[in-house]
Amino acid sequence: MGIPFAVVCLFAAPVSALLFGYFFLLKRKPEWMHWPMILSCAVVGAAAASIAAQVYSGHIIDVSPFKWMPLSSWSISFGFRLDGLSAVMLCLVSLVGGLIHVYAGGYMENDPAFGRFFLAFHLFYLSMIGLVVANNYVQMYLFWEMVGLSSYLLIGFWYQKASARRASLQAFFTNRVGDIGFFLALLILMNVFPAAHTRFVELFPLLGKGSPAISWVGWFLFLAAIAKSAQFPLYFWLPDAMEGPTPVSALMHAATMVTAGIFLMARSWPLMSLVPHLPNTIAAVGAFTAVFSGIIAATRKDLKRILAYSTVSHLGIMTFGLGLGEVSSAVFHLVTHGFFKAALFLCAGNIAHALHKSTASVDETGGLLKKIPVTAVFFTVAAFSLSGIWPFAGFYSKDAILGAAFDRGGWAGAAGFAIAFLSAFYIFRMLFLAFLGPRKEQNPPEHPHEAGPMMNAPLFFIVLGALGIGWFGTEFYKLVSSGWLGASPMVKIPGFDWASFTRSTSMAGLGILAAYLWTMQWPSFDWVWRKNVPLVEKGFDADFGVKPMVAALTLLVEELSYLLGVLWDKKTWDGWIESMSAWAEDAAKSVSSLASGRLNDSLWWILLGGGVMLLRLLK
Amino acid sequence: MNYLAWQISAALFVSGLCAVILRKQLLVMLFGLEIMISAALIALVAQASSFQDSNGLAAALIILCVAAAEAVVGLSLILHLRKNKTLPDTDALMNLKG
Amino acid sequence: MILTLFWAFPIVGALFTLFSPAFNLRARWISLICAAMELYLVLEAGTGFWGGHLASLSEPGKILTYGISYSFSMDGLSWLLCLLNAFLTLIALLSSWKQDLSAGFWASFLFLEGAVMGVFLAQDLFFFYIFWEAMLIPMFFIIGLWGSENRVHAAIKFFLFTFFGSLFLLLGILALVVFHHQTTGAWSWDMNILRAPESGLYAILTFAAFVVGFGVKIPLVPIHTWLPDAHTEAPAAGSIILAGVLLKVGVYGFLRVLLPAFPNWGMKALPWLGGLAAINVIYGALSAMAQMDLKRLIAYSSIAHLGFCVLGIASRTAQGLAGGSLQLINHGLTTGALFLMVGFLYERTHKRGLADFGDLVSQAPLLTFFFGVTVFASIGLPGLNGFVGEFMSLSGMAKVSLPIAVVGVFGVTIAAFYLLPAFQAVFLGERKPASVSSRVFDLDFREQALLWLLIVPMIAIGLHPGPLLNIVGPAVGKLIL
Amino acid sequence: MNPAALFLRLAPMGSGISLFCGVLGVAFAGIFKKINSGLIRALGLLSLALAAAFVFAQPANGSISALLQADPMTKAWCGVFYAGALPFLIAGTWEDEVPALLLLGSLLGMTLLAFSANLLMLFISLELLSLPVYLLVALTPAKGRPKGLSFGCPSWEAAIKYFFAGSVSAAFFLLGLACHYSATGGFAFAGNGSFLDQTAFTLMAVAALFKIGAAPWHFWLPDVYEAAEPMLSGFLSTSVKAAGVFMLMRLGQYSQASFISLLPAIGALTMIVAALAALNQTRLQRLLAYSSLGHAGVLVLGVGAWLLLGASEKNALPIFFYLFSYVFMSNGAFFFLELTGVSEWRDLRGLGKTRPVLAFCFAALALSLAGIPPTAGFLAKFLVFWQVFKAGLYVPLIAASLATLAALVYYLRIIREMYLEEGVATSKIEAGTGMVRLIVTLSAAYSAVVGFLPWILSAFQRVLG
Repeated sequence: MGIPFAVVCLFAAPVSALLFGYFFLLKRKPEWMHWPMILSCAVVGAAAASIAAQVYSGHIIDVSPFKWMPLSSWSISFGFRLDGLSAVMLCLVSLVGGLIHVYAGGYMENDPAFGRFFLAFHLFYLSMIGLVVANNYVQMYLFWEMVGLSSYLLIGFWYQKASARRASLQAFFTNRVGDIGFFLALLILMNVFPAAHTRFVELFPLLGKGSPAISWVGWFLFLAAIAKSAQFPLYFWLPDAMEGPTPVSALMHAATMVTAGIFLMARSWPLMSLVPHLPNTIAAVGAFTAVFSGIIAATRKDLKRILAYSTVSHLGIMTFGLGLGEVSSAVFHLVTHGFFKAALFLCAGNIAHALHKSTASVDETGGLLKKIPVTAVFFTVAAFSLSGIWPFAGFYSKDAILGAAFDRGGWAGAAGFAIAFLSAFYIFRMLFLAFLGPRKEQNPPEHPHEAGPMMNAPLFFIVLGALGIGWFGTEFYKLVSSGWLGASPMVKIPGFDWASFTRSTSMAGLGILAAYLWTMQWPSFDWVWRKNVPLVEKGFDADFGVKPMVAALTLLVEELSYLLGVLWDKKTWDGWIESMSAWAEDAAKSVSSLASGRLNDSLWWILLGGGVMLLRLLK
Repeated sequence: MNYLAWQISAALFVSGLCAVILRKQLLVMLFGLEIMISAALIALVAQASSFQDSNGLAAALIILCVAAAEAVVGLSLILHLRKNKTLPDTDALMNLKG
Repeated sequence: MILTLFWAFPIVGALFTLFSPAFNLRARWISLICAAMELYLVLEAGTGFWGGHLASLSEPGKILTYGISYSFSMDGLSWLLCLLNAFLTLIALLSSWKQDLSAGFWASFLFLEGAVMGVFLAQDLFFFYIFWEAMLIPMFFIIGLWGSENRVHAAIKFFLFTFFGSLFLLLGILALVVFHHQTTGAWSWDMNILRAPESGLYAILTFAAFVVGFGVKIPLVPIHTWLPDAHTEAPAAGSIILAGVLLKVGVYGFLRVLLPAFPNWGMKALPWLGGLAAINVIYGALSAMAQMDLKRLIAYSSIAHLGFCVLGIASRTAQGLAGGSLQLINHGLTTGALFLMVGFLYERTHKRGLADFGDLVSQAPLLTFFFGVTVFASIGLPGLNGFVGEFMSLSGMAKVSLPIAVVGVFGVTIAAFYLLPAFQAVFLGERKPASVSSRVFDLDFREQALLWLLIVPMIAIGLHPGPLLNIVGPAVGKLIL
Repeated sequence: MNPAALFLRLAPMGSGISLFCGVLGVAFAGIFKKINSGLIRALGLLSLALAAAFVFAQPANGSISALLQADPMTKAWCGVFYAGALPFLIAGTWEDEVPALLLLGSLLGMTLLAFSANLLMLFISLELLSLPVYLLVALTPAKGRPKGLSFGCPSWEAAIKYFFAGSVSAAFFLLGLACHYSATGGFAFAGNGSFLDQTAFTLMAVAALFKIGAAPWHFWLPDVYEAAEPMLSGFLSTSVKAAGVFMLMRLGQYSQASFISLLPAIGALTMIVAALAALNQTRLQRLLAYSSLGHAGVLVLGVGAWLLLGASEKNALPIFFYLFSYVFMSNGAFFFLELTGVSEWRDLRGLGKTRPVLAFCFAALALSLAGIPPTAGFLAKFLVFWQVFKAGLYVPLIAASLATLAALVYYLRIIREMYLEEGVATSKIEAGTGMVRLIVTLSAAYSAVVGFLPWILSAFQRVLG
């Protein structure tokens, strides 16, 4: 079976760009490193567009041309599946990712490690593309891990900072915990079905006949998604991952990495929806994460940190949506979120760039509207999109999820209300604090300036997406449901609906109003209140106790390893083994002392030995 | 079986053994050794006579010669160690040990 | 005769190297030429294994006495391991190229190479055992003569510990041979036909003797404590061979002697073997986390990685056996590379502690790159070689016993927990006093070339293990239960 | 009777007669004051060669006379006796005729022992081989030993201890002989299984174990081996010990006594005692003495297994090969001491650097004594262990294995001193004579390679039929 040329391009372009970059540019011309990468992004983007067009017209590609691990009786294949879901993801990744590449070309211009940055950055991009086009679980795991690796390299990009090193380790380790889930799911799947059936297209139709072990697979895949998509309680790595350069955060939050978990769940939904209690649990975890991190986002000062918690919150929304069975809506939200969150991050990058910092806190900003107006406009558009205000893109996707939540009622509905309110509140709080209000003069005084076209041009296109992508819901639905593997068809994305519009818009408006009052009218109230009740402030800082628990857990593992590796293994067990030589020496001394040298003594021994021999006769 | 001869022989053997093990004077130990050999010979001879077997008697003679040779060797070794007209005991022979 | 040449050539080469100073020849060159020729020999002889044209290559056996026969044979697995041996010996020799060492050093490695070749090729348990033990002597001298401060203690510990295991191995071998004699009335030492009794105390004790005998070499917890000491004190080249080749013979013994002797012992006996392996994985990983010495850390990581091999093999499934065997090669490459690089660091600074280094990337970016790739291969990142072996081993074990596989998966995870922090501490962390870090300079051409030689196969196996699996798969196929 | 017929009649006893003539020749040379080490050596070698030739030509077909018989074991063991004595005979100084006389006399005793057809002959030959050895120990003290405290040098002390231990055992043997005689009415080997006969064999076996030096009858052994000249220790630990083993095998072959079942335990115990006691030694010669004791343990263990397996002469191969290889290993190691004159193991320090060839030889010998493949010591020990396993003696075998492990510690200590430790010992290493050096080298060469040549076993097997 031949591989379509477009699919070849998806891999060939990034791989050749990476090889060319590493072997030719890295030493000689690192400052040109972004060009092959951007070129590769263009190729991939074109390939993705053509694939999407093909899929849109109903031509699904599913080929397994290679064997990765072949044995005569057991083998893992390597192939590609391009159906609606992967086409959507592919478009998102290639488009947003490509634009962020361009942006990064400007943002990282003066970094001494420019070349290394783009190599890792493009590897990240490649991994994500590989992830979304995988046609079986094992191959997906390969790219899943490579995504983790590249995020490790990028979060720790400024490895000179201890915090960056720590954050990168934390991200990798937390993901690794999730990977246990993925790995176990793989093992169980291959245990239940023949290995070849890790291919989705063969696997999903078999599920009805599967054993109860399949529910374990569902739960383990969910664990993997929790870690990758930063759901409670494994979310804490994502805010810390802000240590990387801003384009990295943008890419990670918008297009790659965290979306991988949502993608995994969407991909496995035919499996996960069969597992008893799992969808409800997913919804609950998602809702809790959304609300929980929304609250924390509303209390943070660092711009990127606010956005990070906001991402966690929105991932929670997507998970919530998935749990409610709204797969298409959740994926749609993934796409719109990709655009507006990328826009927000790049705006935050612009702010940091303007202030010549790697990241900025709300204490250092304020009144930036006049200094960098273009960024301010972009930010505002993205913020409206995030809040879910009609007719911005965020409205369409979020509303579909919230609508389903309201329909479900009960705790889901309540969570929906809270989410709508909180998102609007924290993002507008950030917007007001950053762009409006008084400009606090810094020491030494800096001269904020607008970023160059290399940064603003891609930003513009992303903002355009954040504004208008929501208008193509119907087309999106047609695309994403093409080649859907689930037994039941996808739920259609609802169109414009006055009832839910009223509910969500009113909550969002309420949030915006609250944010305005909180920051502009009574700015002191926020800080005064938190200063007077230190416990609350501490609670916010500690993510309500999650951070100390993580620290305690880390310490526990370290202590355990010390106990085993040093106290037990080296000191006790090996010490005991080594003490055998001392025993032997003691024994040698006593044996040796038997040979007293006196003739009579040795003759006594003769008698003893002879006696024993003779006694033996009696038996 | 000549029980009397065997009893005498056993008593002699044990007393010889006691002499060898318990006494420290080398010469006395050598005597003990000879007593042990003699004890065995007595048993042999007694048995041979009760079997009416000349082979046994001849063997006893040969063994007697061998025992004599042994005594010669022992005596020569012991007498060589004599110093100031005192004969050595095992206390003096504790140089090699451990 | 070609197979005899495989083991005899390095030994003759070793003798030649040893006496070369007497003829005013450069010992290191002699040894290098011999090692290169040996590598060529092995490569040349085994080309048929690629693509599966050749199932095995054997010499007609010659019965000598008491059923002891001089017979050698090579199938795909043996060939790969021989290749690994020849390859790593070459790397090890080149790794110490710039050091001022006596002829004995170079000769020891060739001697060791020959002995290990013998282990991988012998079909007769008597010769297997002789080669098995003959490995000890050169390694003893390599550690004891050219190691670091505490070398003598480590060398003696190594020798006694492994000899302890060998005694049990001997008992196991005798048990098989005597049982064969009792049932058939004929003496045979051929590992292909010897079988243990189906059940009973005799069988259990035989099995246990082999597990102890091979387990010391692997090493299996709790008889592993020689390994960290030996690794820590051995010279870099010695560590490369010790980890890359010598640890493999234990697992090879499992594959060639133990499992064929117990053709039906699947679920009955092997779950506890699998359990032992799982303990190995977790124990090695957790202990490695607490180590502050790079070589010690890698040594414990070897314990964990070899645990995966045993895990796969114990499952006696197609994928487990193939994966476990492949993992032998993988571990040889990755751990060999790690020790090689730690050796480079030690050569430059005479330090090994994690706390002694920091921020080496600014001085040695290439070294950092290579170390990073190797660390990720060792962690089991898909796309690099470690993953393939671990995944196949674990999926084999999952088929037999899911709980043990689950423990193994945790081990995969923890691998990151000790290797990455170490990597960060040494290469990325805070800069340590200039006296140490400033002595680190980046790799020269020879060192780069050595590392590329190790890293390219790592990536190649990770992405396309097919050819190797085609070689090892049939070789271990008959052990599938 | 014409000379040809006389020769044919005497031929079966030719080996004994040759040695006897050798004794006479040396004695006459002494009487006529023609003492010359070359002459003595030539006479000795000639008689030994003749004896060996006669043994070689001897058909192994059973009874020769009332007192003598020849079977495959006889020939094999004569080979071991002569091979064990040969290095001493070649390399000894022989300034005086008496030691040579004693050596040849002892060899005569051994030959008769191997040929003896009944217990009386066994006893006589036992005494004949032992008495000269007691005197030899007294007359050839080790070089460099401190002269004795009050009564002569330690070699006399050792000789006295040896004499008493040996004579008490001879007395035991004699008592056993008497019991055997009264139980069966003769001196033939074959017993009748009565209680008295079993007692007889047990008493005689004690005497044999004595000769071998099995624990707990071993206390004389380290003292004697330490105090004697190293070359003599080599002879004692090979030929004389082989004689003890032969006795034990002969007794066991014919008895139905239950002491056989104790032999494996005794062997293992001996190995453990030897391994542990050797750990505590600093003097190399005493260390080697204990090492020799350990090998005695292996032999006793092997004899036990052999007896339990039916005591056929064919099966004696492991013990025979062990003894034969041990001739090289032990003589080589003791001759190394003779050659270099080292006394403490610390004197070996740095020998690997100062005298690489010598050090290599000693290392090979030590590894061979330890039983590490691919040395001859391994092959020998392996064969014995195999037989022990075949006999189902698992517990003694495991104990023996652990004792081997413990013994390895002190062998490794030797190698460690020679190669691994920094610095060089200050004491002077003597050059030694060419012959001694040759013997050390040949022994080391044999030890180093034979383990890898198991096909030579078939040659040994052919000797045993």
